[in-house]
Amino acid sequence: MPAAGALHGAPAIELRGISKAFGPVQANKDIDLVVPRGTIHGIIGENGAGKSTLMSILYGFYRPDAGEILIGGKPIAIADSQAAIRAGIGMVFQHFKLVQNFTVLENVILGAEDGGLLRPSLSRARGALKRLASEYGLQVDPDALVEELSVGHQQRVEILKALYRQADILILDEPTGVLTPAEADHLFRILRGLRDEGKTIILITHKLREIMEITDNVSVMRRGEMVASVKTAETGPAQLAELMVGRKVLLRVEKPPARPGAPVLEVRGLRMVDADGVERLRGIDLEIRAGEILGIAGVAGNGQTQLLEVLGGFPEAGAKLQGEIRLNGKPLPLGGAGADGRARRQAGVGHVPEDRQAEGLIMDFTAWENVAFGYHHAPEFQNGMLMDNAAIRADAMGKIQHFDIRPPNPDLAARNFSGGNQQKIVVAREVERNPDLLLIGQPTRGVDIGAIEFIHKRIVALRDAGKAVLLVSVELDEIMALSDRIAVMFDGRIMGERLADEATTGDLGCLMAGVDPALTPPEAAIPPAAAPGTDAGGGAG
Amino acid sequence: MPAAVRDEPSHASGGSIWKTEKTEKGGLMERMPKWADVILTPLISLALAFGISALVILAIGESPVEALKVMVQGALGSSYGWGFTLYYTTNFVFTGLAVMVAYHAGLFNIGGEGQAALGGLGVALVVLALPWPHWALALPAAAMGAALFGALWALVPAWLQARRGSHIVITTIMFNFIAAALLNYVLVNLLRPVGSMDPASARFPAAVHLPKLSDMALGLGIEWGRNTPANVTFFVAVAACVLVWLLIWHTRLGYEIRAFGKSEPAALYAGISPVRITVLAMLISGALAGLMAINNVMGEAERLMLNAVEGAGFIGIAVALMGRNHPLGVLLAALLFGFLYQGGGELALWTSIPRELIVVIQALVILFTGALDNMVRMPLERLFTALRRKGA
Amino acid sequence: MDFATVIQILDSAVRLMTPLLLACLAGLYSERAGVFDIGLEGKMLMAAFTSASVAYATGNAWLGLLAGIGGAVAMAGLHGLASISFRGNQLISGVAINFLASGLTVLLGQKIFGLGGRTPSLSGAARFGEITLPFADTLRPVPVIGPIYAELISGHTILVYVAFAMVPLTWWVLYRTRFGLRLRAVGENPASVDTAGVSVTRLRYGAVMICGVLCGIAGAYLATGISAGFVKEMTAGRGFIALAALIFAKWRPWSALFATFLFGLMEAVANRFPNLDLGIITVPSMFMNALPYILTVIILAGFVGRAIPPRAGGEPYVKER
Amino acid sequence: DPALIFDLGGKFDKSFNEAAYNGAERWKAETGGTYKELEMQSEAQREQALRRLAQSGANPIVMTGFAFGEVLNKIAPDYPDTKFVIIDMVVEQPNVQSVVFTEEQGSYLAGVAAAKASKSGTVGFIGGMDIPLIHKFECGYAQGFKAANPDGKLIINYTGTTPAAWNDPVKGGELLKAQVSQGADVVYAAAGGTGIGVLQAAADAGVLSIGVDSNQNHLHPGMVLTSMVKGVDNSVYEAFKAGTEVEPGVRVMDLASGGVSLAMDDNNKPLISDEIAAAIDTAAKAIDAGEIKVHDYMTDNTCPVQ
Ligand SMILES: Nc1ncnc2c1ncn2[C@@H]1O[C@H](COP(=O)(O)OP(=O)(O)OP(=O)(O)O)[C@@H](O)[C@H]1O
Ligand SMILES: Nc1ncnc2c1ncn2[C@@H]1O[C@H](COP(=O)(O)OP(=O)(O)OP(=O)(O)O)[C@@H](O)[C@H]1O
Ligand SMILES: [Mg+2]
Ligand SMILES: [Mg+2]
Repeated sequence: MPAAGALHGAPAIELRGISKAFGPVQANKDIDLVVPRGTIHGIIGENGAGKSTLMSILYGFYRPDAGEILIGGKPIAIADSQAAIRAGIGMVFQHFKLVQNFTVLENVILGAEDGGLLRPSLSRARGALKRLASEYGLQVDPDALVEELSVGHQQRVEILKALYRQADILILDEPTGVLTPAEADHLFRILRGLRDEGKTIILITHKLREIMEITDNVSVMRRGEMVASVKTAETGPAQLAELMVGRKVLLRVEKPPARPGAPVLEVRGLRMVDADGVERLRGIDLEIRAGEILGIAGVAGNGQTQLLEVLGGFPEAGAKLQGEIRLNGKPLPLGGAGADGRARRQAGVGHVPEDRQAEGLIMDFTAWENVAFGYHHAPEFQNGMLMDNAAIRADAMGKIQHFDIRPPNPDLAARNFSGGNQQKIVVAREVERNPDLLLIGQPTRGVDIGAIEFIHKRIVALRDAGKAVLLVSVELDEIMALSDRIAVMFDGRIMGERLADEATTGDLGCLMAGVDPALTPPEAAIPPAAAPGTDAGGGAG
Repeated sequence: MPAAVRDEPSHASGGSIWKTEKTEKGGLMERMPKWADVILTPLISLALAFGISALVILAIGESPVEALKVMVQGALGSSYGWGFTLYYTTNFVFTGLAVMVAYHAGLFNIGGEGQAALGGLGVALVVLALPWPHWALALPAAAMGAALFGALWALVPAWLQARRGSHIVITTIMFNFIAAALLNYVLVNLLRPVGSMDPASARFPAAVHLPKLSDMALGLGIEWGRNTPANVTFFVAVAACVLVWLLIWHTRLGYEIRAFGKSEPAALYAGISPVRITVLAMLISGALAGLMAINNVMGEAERLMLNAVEGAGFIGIAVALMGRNHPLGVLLAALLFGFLYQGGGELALWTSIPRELIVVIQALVILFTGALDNMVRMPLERLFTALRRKGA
Repeated sequence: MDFATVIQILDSAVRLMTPLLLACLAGLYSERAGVFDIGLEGKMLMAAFTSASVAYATGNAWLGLLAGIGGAVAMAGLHGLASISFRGNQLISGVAINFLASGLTVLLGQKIFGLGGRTPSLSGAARFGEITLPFADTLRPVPVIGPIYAELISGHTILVYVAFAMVPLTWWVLYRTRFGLRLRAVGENPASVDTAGVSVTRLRYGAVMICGVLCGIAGAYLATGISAGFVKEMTAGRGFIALAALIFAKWRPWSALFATFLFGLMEAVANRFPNLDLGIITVPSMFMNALPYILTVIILAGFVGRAIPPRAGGEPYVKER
Repeated sequence: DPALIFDLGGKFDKSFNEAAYNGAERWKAETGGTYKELEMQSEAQREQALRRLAQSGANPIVMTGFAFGEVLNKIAPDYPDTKFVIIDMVVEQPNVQSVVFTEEQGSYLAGVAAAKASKSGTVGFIGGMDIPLIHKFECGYAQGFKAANPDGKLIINYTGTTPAAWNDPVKGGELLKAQVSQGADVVYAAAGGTGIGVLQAAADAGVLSIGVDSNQNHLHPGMVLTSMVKGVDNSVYEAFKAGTEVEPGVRVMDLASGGVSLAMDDNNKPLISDEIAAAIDTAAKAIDAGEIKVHDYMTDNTCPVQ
């Protein structure tokens, strides 16, 4: 409902003294927040600071224990999400609330149907989506199944859901965590457009660059409290980081120049056809030397996941593989016995998977049990026929201290750690074993800057200890900051390689779009329009 | 898969329908003390179940006090009662452990009934095939036979699930029926002594009769539970609890079973083979169910009869779930069901209360302690949080 | 096997599949909404008892049906209370309901009728009679179509037609109505429904109640349609077979029709050919009795792929822990 | 006081447990005495129940069902002063009376009646759980039927292999319909609670049925041809009446002694034509006189006909 009846000049949102406890955990403490109409308001804070909780309260998902919410200057009771929707609030959750096996259209109308029958709702929504698509550049195929969409597109669906409900206030919880830079840029263009239309937007993010780039005001949360609210123009990344974490944070990765040694990983002509017959890897050639970080950039879904999985020893069931992988000069089997995760670990491959919750951790296991996950056959964890749980616990305690995992309680289930700390558990497990080769995917997705700083340091330290690192990330910033060499993947191929100090964003961006100005393979399907072909520098390998 | 709030978009769902991993409690700080959760909640739930049972007894015109007295007296009030209670407990421990092991692997084994029946066949074949000189030799052999047959009966569903994706719940249900048919055929046509009316095998030779707990007590000079069926298998059951506990929480296989049961994608990442775990977990599960046969077939009936399992396979489901899939819990839940079974039997035997009342009481106990536990827990949590607030 | 035999076997299959189909669709609603239900058996049993009792007392099958629905819905309410309101373990709750129905029916039956849990036999209007469809007798002599219409299609109790009508109806509700959309959504991702401002609890209760109603019809069919009165444990495992069919059908209505038909057909065939003579050996009746189950396993292994359940199934919806 | 123990089926099984109960009730009504009764819950309780009753001084103790055989054999010597009566099983102990029935003879007569009453020449048999005891019924029935109609066709079904087979009227009804569709017009049901469904479906389908164990003619007057009655009630009644004077040894309750018989009453009078009655009578006399030897399936697990 547009803010027709709103008092003129009153802030779009005003929160007064919001408190919320989950059992003994005080997630929000006496929080005040004012968001003027037609602005983009950023909220930052460490993992677990209470940002999502606060927004969920505003959206009626949780009920506050105390406090008052004013929309357009008028106090309203938001008992459930229906009330919030009626008050013109829309929210895109950090973890999307989509029905995976529904079509886009079905997801959009869910809860906002016109009547008992679906047909009229569907056709109205189809029209509305067309209109929204052209207005904001939010194109999605309305008949596609959500599970078949990329995360970026799934997010568009979430935004479309809010807009379809005519949200006047849009809350986005870590929207860019899963987006590529291009997708993020696109999102920001949309957000600016919405703001210019007079809509109010709240944006939660861990990325200070985004805060600086797009927000008008920014609020900082720490441990459930609102510690500051400032105009973005009057602050800077360093100050925000300090407000957030309570100490000074290094925002740049300090790394000495690389001193590459002998090749650790050599990949030749690696091909993979998945169970559906789709060729995911189309002949990958790679080499990583000791003491070197190779970054793989690329838009999500171009084979990076499959590359990591094949190297890590667990390609999807039914996949067909071809090619050659050598580790320290010795060939690794591609399939069959000896090609599973366990054998890879024994051969000296560490692996931080892209999806820590689904793959890297058993969420219901305790932290100490997770510290042995994948290494539960390691000799030092055995005690005769049995597992030496005491040894595993001791090992876990060491890692918890070393990595400053919080809370430092090894008996807590993994699911009760914040995302950043979950990630630290995985990184600690894989890095502390000093693998010859570390595969690491999306190391800092959704992780707060304090933890990012730490994880980056560990990766660089491993490199400096003479190990090889294969880094896959959709964060171009991260790739550029950490890598010694950068390879760009597109459509199952390595489009090109650059030395990190010579690479530019524009150059990499071209490669990510499937265009290599230097060597254009004749068989590569290149959209002609997307071939500007400017930069020709860099050592292509 | 976690409910609601914490589902990452890419989090693949576990795969099988009964993969209902229990979400562990235990946030950063507990909402209430552990003792309240583990002891107080079940006790209150139990009290509620018995309260409602009392109402049912009143409704059919009998005296609940009298009924309770008969049950407690008959099941726990004498060594005699205990001799029966422990016998039933032993059965339920095995089937409960069987369900539990599979459950940890994310597999819902409803086939305990059939596996235990086949275990009986294994026992009978082993015992009748050779002239065993002494029970101490026959017991391990029969146990192996029981475990082997039970395991084999679980192998087919396991293999079909692992390789063909056939749902374990359907296949184990089907295998219960098939086991009944097979056993019927074998007993009637192959193992039944000619001229015997009873579709049952020949009586086992006296040499393989397992010592009853009462005999063992007598050996120690104690008069305990004369003529009760509880036998040496009870100790095997307790040992099985310990072994299963070691298996699940202290071996690599157990670790892998639990990991696989919680998350298949993660198991793959760690190099744990789904096929291997599915098959192994079901083999162990079937073997445990099969082992029940040394209690009821070798220890009690001393011959193989039709329907010797008498529903213990299904009670095992309740026992495992109520025992929170922990061997100690299974043991306690089995004891509770042993008590209900024996106490209820006494009730039916010596009062005019129909035996179906016991089924109702069992149902209420399962319902209140197993499914409606939060009805008790939620207010308790609120109480403790309030108390803590006040204290703080 | 001649044509008439085929018709007779199919006719028997139709009668045998009806309770399975109703129970299967009942489970479909519940499980599609994310509430697993292994208590179909108990609900059917309770319904069979209450319907037979009331039909006997009133002499009216329709009142019996109503009572059957009431009995099953009461059990469903219990399941809802445990698994929705109190976020209990859905499997345990289902097991408990099976036990409860098994005990209560006999206890009450004994108390009321004193026949050891049986109800007196029903007759006349206390049972659902067979309905002869229009022109059945006129068409009977027509070759092929005649027997199919007059014997296979016509001549069942009303509840059989209700069961078959439930299939397209369920499909339509599930895929063409707002309620169906929300129902499917709540079984896949309840948070999506919750954040859309729709009550997860209400939806799930709705589904569980529909499940109760359908189980009620199934139970009433057993006691007042296909037979004439209640006998203890008369469901004889049909709830579990229905559950198997539901998984077999991958939680889809038309497939449920097919799956339950297959079960009905296999039972009908086994009934008709109790000792299959294969020339060299005669398959003993015990194995013919087990044939439906053996064939199920084979079909499942050979032709049906992995069944993926509703994603949120079995898990209570918890917002705050 | 005397005591009566029912088998797992329970005292209201519409079959022989119920017959035993009726016998005990008749004794109670006539003598005004009291008796103890027990229903089994599980296999393991048999011994418990017997011992407890014996210790409590009950005498005689009557139990129904072959399943008690093993246990009784074991415990009878422990209570030499107590008399035991077991029905449907032979236990050779000095203080045990074993009552067995020649079900094959009664079933033979049922087969004769069926053959005579059948117009189609096809009759059916529906058994409960597929166990030898029921084959004994089946075999006697088959012999009688074949004797009366050598070219006739007999269709045999068993309900199942689990205890559920005794309580599945739906399946019973379906089996009946399957048999009717194959031409059967008289069907003999030896299937406990399942039989209720058979008799019902037969009445619905307009064919004749034959009840078992107790007189079931009244269930569907005019539609139940007859019932093969086992005099379990009489045995219990007599044992109770004899009290501690129960004669040990084997009592064979056969046709001659009235232990098994076909029920004739007003309900089935219109169905039993003179011809049928005569045929039954002749057969019964021939059996009594030993001219016809009805083979007992249990002796060698085979049946001479079919
Ligand atoms: N559903 C829940 N149940 C119980 N406690 C919760 C729940 N969600 C959050 N919490 C608690 O509330 C606190 C704040 O969590 P919240 O999700 O709001 O953090 P956040 O600032 O969004 O973190 P992140 O940056 O990782 O997304 C957490 O530390 C946690 O203890
Ligand atoms: N059920 C829960 N019980 C206790 N704490 C919880 C629960 N759910 C979430 N939390 C807490 O909430 C905090 C943040 O959770 P949130 O759901 O926002 O995810 P996150 O893992 O931090 O995500 P991301 O890394 O993507 O930002 C964590 O500190 C965690 O401890
Ligand atoms: Mg958050
Ligand atoms: Mg988070």
